[in-house]
Amino acid sequence: MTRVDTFMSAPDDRGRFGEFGGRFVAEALMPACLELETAFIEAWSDPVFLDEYHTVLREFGGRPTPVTPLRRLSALLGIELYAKREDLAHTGSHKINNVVGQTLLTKRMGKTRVIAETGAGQHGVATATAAARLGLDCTVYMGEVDTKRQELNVFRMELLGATVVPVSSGSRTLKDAVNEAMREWVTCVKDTHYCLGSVMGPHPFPWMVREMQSIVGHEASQQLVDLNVGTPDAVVACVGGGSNAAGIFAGFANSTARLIGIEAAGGSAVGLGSPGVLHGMRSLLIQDEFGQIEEAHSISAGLDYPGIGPEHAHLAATGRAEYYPIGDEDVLSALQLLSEMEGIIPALETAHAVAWIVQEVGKSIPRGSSVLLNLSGRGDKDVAQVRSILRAGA
Amino acid sequence: MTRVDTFMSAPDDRGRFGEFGGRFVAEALMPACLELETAFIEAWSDPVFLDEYHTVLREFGGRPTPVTPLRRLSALLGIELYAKREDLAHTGSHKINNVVGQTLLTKRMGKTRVIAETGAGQHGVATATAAARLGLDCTVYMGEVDTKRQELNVFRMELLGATVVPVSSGSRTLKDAVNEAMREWVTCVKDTHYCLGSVMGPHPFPWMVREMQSIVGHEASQQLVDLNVGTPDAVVACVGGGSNAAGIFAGFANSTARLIGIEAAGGSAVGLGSPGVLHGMRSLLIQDEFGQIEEAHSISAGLDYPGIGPEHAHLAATGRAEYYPIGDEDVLSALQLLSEMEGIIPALETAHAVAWIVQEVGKSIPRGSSVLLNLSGRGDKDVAQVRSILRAGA
Amino acid sequence: MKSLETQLRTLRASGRKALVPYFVAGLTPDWLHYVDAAIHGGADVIEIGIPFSDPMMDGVVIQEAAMRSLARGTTLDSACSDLRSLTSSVPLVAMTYYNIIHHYGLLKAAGALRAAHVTGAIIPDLTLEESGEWVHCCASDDVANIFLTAPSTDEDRVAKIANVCEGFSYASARMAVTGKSTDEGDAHRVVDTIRAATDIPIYVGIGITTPGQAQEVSSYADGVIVGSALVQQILSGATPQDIEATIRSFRQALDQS
Amino acid sequence: MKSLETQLRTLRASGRKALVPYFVAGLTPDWLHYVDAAIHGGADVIEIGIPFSDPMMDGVVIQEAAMRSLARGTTLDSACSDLRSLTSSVPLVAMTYYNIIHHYGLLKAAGALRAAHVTGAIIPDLTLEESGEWVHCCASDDVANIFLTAPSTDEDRVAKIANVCEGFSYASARMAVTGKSTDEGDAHRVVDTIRAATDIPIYVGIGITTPGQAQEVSSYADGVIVGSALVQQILSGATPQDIEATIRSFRQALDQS
Ligand SMILES: Cc1ncc(COP(=O)(O)O)c(C=O)c1O
Ligand SMILES: Cc1ncc(COP(=O)(O)O)c(C=O)c1O
Repeated sequence: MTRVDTFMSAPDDRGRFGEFGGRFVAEALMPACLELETAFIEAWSDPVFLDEYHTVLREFGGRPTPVTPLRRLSALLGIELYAKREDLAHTGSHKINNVVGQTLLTKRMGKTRVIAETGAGQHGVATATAAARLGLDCTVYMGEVDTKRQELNVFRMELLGATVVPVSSGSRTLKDAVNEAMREWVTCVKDTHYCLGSVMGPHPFPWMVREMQSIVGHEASQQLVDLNVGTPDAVVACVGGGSNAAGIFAGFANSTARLIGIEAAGGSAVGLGSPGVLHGMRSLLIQDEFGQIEEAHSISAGLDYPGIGPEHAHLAATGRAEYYPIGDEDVLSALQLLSEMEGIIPALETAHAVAWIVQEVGKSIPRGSSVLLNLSGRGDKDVAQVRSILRAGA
Repeated sequence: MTRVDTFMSAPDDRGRFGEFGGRFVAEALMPACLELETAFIEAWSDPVFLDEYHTVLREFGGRPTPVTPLRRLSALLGIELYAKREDLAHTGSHKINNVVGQTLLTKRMGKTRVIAETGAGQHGVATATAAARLGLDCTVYMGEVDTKRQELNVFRMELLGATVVPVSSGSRTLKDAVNEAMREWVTCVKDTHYCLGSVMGPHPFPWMVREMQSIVGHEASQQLVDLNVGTPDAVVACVGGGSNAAGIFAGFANSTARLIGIEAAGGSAVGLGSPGVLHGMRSLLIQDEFGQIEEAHSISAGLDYPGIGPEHAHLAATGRAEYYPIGDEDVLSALQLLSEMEGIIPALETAHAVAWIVQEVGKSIPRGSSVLLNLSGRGDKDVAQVRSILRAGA
Repeated sequence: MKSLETQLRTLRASGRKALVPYFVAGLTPDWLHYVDAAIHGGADVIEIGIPFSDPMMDGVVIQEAAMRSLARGTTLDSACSDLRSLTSSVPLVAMTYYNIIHHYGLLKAAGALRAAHVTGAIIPDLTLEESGEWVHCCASDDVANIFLTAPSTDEDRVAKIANVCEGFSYASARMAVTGKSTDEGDAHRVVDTIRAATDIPIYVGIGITTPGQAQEVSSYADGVIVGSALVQQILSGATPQDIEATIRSFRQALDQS
Repeated sequence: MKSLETQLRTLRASGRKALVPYFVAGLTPDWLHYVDAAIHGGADVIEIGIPFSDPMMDGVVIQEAAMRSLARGTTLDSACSDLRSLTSSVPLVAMTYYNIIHHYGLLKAAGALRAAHVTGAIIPDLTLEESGEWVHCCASDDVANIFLTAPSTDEDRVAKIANVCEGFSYASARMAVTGKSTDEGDAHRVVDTIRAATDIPIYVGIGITTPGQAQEVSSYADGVIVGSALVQQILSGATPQDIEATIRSFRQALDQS
């Protein structure tokens, strides 16, 4: 099968990927979105900026992260399985790539403050981290339910000098944290950048975040060449908003590799959703018959989002990427399997991708295939939760 | 000041560094110690083994870890401060370097099982990790007090397939976990390697572990050259058993850099100790007037050890390295400072080294100095503890 | 020209400052009584909020009201069907988020609104750039597209927005979501900028809470929109009579300006 | 030849199998009564454990006893001073960890032991390679250096150890720390290997718990060391009379072999 060479290039002028994307925000935010678009386009073609971005990711962020051959699991499954180790990046996931880029851009735009939304706290901790490094003020919006579930991440952000604002509206989780951050951004857009955490939101965010995450895929494709694997048969990543998936897909978009995104069954915007408009973008959303957004449900806070980035909606629509759901039960055993066989405790989010691979080997993943797993984050943040679930189940 | 070129070379035949080191173990363990010495010497000069060790550390362990210029803290303090980022290594500290080496050696010796002691759980998790990767059986001895304080690390080890044995003898902490591991080793020495976690124990452990950690110093010295720093004025590391310090010192032993090890005030074997014999080695130990070993006391479990590696005792005796204590109070504010200024939450152990630097700038560290901090581990394991201390104090 | 705009231009020509209270459709079973009371009290246009699960441009008061209304089962259809029972001829303007009409179908939504005598629509998250299709759908149904202009909107954009805005121009008094405030914010500057670009009636909203503010604002604007202040009253248990009294006090303040 | 070895060779020549019970110095205020009782019961040598905070080669029973004794304030000095009050002529052998005598001063420690009528010393963490200085210190004081040989010790090492071992050779019955066991473990093989290298008396210890075991072992060894079994009894509240009875049962078993 040959692929055309146009996947994952820039969106159109309105920020559309096919019929998805665009900009649906308060007029008060439009100037900021336009300013950001211009600033990003300039910065992203400025060698000085790019050099700083890459230098910070190398010296501070721990890049490049390695690709690890998962030898024991490969032998068990009868495939050649490789993991791109975003768990080794600073703060424990791919999130750092995006926040390093966006905070540098914040400084370049002459802004002195960032705000961010966070679900479980990963993006919030990453943002607070990158902001601390540059001495930017940082406020993180987090659903009240999540601040309680993830007290330690709240404290981590505070240690990093950030202010965490519990959001008590709506379902008091990630979706509402985004709403609240957008509301807040309206009031302070002059000196404040909204450091969005995934490939979502109004243009240019989905594109910009994908670009800032594409370092994952570009590194990985070269590393697989160095490992004599070449182009893998499949690239598999979990999908919440879709930033780690977009990042790794970007390195293989114009290759023959199957691109596979794994959603939480209870937050599967591709499986359960329909086109809609939320958080500044037109994408696939889980909504009721009246267009009211529904709450997503997943064991993993990072996949607990009723939407998906617009570019993924487009990749799904065109068939260039495939998206499948995985239920909570399979996730836990996948997490245990990877831990025991390879000495890597993955994040619950990542474990979705592992679970799908385990399930599909011998089915849609023929034995002998080479598969690249994006190991988007480490499971340290999740062990308390996993422990209490396993204890309760035992 | 010129230095002679003999620091941190191999110990003598009996495993002595000056008057420290040696082998003080049950006769039952002597053959294993001798076997290990031979195996290590062979492996460590075998390019195939070394290549595997380096490959695993690169592909799996996340090496090389970067050196990060700490720009904001440097500006604040008026020095040039750099951090060697062992917090970015797999499992979150330098401990992985040692366990990767020792587990590979275990396999090479034809043994199928490792045992280890652990205090807070860092070395236990690292050992379980490296053992999982190779499919080795793994049992970790951990003081009962510590298994309760560090439940999540116990669970982490279990996830990684290890068995954790709570040790209820003595003070039920790290020192007793070592005793118990040694007792256990006697019974299974044939198929089991004791994967000791620091530069301590009977010969060849102190030497072998230092060699396996010296990659930290060798990387760092080259990285400082690449950053145009050259030889730093001082290299500062925290010291529990002394493995991260030994690792980074090894890269600068024969340079003009001051080598500075920071102990917990309540576990300062150099400051409070006297020569003695424990855990297979002659070194400096905190002991009472009758030679009974005293319990160390530190806010950080990883420094909560009444001894120090014998090579450090020797470096202290010769004056090549300096050792200073830091009290618990200063550690917390140093942890907060590094987090807020640089976006890196260090381990409590590491924060001792940070605290000392902050305290000494303008005193024994003249302004304008270049200082390399060994950032031995990340603070994620400690945030719950730090939070409850800060809350209690507020 | 859409009929709403013709009406509002006539109103302005008469020298009367427009008073536009905002109500959340379906907030209470008797929510239309509040609308009636407002009309009795002297409202010139009624803005009807059709609730959305994720009201990104609303402050806590209207969020709370939206959640209560949704919990009562309010939908675009139920709101329209309620509105059809209104007998007054005071113009109605709907306010909702884009996903509601996007999901309903744009053309169908415009028709449903119009059938409920709604002659204008405010979709605060529908940017100028994305509005083409909706503008097109509204055209056939005589529903006016009302756009907001914010203090951050530059002259160029003000002009472009003015170009497509129908009925009235919604001048946002401040960089904020809906909610209560005590000053006029940036309203004067925003109104002047819009005025330089168009002669459409200009109404100021976002944070207009007191008759005093309303009076001040109406010295340069053609009308005021009062939202959270009223919704807050209703949430706190006010009766339609209370609302009528509030509206009367705004009416008096505007008439004295 | 150290006097201990002379005595033990004579004992062996007499055809009597040596019975060596182990007691923890200072475990109870009346600990010497247990020693006396053992002597009455037929012990040939008494092994006295001087407690150390980190008894790496001891199992749970002796660990527990050591902790209790330390909590009572036992020191090398207090142990020696207690021992000086013993009147029996049965040889005494000290067992302790190297740090205790290292800290005390090797020469001084040897002197203190000898002054307390201790004529042998077992330092289980003092390897052959590290033992030179201590061996030297003991020489002048007629304290015999007793070394352990383990099942893992190869022939070469057995020979080297045999070369410097004085008094008796301590054959470890198994790869384990002190504690209770029910079989003879590797004792036969270890004894044979040592025997091939030296004609010093060879006593078997580590896990000898029952008279039956003792009898079996004594068919090839010259004596047995009984530790944890006795200490366990004392920890459980046994009286000196109880201990005497236990010792008698071992004595009988050995005498019948
Ligand atoms: C480790 C990890 N993986 C994946 C995700 C999902 O986000 P995204 O789909 O944007 O990569 C998260 C979000 O918190 C995460 O922490
Ligand atoms: C992060 C970290 N640093 C330092 C230490 C102290 O050990 P060492 O002195 O062997 O480096 C530990 C021990 O657990 C640790 O976890």
